[in-house]
Amino acid sequence: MAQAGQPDPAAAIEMAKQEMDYRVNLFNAMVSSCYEKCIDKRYKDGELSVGENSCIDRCSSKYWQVTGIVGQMLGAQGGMQ
Amino acid sequence: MAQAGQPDPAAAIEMAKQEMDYRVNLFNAMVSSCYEKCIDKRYKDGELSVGENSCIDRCSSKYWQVTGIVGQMLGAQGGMQ
Amino acid sequence: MAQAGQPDPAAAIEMAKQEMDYRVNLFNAMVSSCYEKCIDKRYKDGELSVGENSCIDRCSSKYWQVTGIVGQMLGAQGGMQ
Amino acid sequence: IEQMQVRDSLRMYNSLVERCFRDCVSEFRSKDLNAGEEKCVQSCATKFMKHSARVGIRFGELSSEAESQMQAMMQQQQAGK
Amino acid sequence: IEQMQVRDSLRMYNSLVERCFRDCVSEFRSKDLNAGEEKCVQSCATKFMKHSARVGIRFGELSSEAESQMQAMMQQQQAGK
Amino acid sequence: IEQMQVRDSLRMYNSLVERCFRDCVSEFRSKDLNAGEEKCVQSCATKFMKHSARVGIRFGELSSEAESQMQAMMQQQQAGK
Repeated sequence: MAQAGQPDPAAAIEMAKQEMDYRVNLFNAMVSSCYEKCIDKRYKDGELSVGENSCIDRCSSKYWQVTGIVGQMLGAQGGMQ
Repeated sequence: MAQAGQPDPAAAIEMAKQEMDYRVNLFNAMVSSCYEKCIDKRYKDGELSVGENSCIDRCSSKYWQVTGIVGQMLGAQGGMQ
Repeated sequence: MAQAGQPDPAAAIEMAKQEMDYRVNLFNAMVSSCYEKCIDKRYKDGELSVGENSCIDRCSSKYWQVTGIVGQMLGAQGGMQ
Repeated sequence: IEQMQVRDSLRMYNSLVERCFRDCVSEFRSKDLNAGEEKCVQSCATKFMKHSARVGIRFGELSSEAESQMQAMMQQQQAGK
Repeated sequence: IEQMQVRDSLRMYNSLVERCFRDCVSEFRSKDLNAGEEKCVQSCATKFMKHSARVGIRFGELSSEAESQMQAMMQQQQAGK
Repeated sequence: IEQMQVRDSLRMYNSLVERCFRDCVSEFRSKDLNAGEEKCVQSCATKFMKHSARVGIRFGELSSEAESQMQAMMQQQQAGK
């Protein structure tokens, strides 16, 4: 008896799973992209420098903005085939 | 009561899924491989040039041939361990 | 009626799957990491040279040791968030 | 099957974001994308979608070619019996 | 959902090992890690975890910002009705 | 479990194709592989399979070594109780 606005539980769980899957992938991609851009690979010690820390903050913000731009473009043309 | 030539439905669905999964992966690999080989990364605009377009066609064709060669080699030695 | 030391079968199967998934991923990562480090990409023929073979053996061993070091570090701080 | 398609288009979206971020953003003196980066991301995304679409067409052609070859071969085998 | 988290943390562990191996180990004259490689792997793993944690904080902030913007927009739409 | 093995061998097949294509094909003036490219792909695939097999043997040895160490440790713990 699913009605508009009241989806059945199985579909809701499936959607929640996909939402979470998407978010995990986005986070992982952000981690590895910003690692490439910001981290000094000489590994003298295990500390993040001041410069690396501020790079990480800005990189996360810019990465997020890129997902927004691309999301809008795909939304505008009705999803990606 | 599964007989040769008449596999049971669950197994058939599973096979269809794997077939589709395989094709999606192949397609994605083709997309990213040919992107690396053919696309100018300076992104002055969003158009594909004539050269890029013909490169994409040839690249797709060559990629397909490589899957054929590798598939034959693996088939000949009875699958890959 | 699951008791400590006697987990229920479904959970046990799930754990076995994850264990296997983990081992497959580890193996695949080892294969591709050592391929990058050891294999001459000019592909004059299909044989592995003596140098490549001994590099593969040492690379596998070192890769395994790295998983050990990282595993210990993550275990020490109670898993990775 | 439908779930697989959602999952695959999300995966493609993620890889598009990753790629265009990597190719277009490389300066982290501010937390917002500058005009050049924004334009680059848009061109990159457009180009990537056009590229994917073209590979998709070629992929379809190559698949159906392969299928007719397969059928021709099977008919020959039948005839040869 | 819990299974997904286990799977994801295993995936992250694997990618950490792969990355630190690639960046720290490049000599295969012996089958054991030398002292420098071992220290490099430790610094790399520590740095990667600190990096991930920081991206995680930013990711949380950006997500909740986006959510409040979304809600504000929806309230405006309601009010405009 | 069996399904996982099929999936994993398909994944390996895909990664083999991707790698050998990337390393062997870099000219797109025609839509067919030339003789040199074809030979290169064959050598690459053969080499990759031999490489995987060797890593597989080492992986097995390292796993069973680790297991016996684990068992020895557990027996010591038992004895020490």
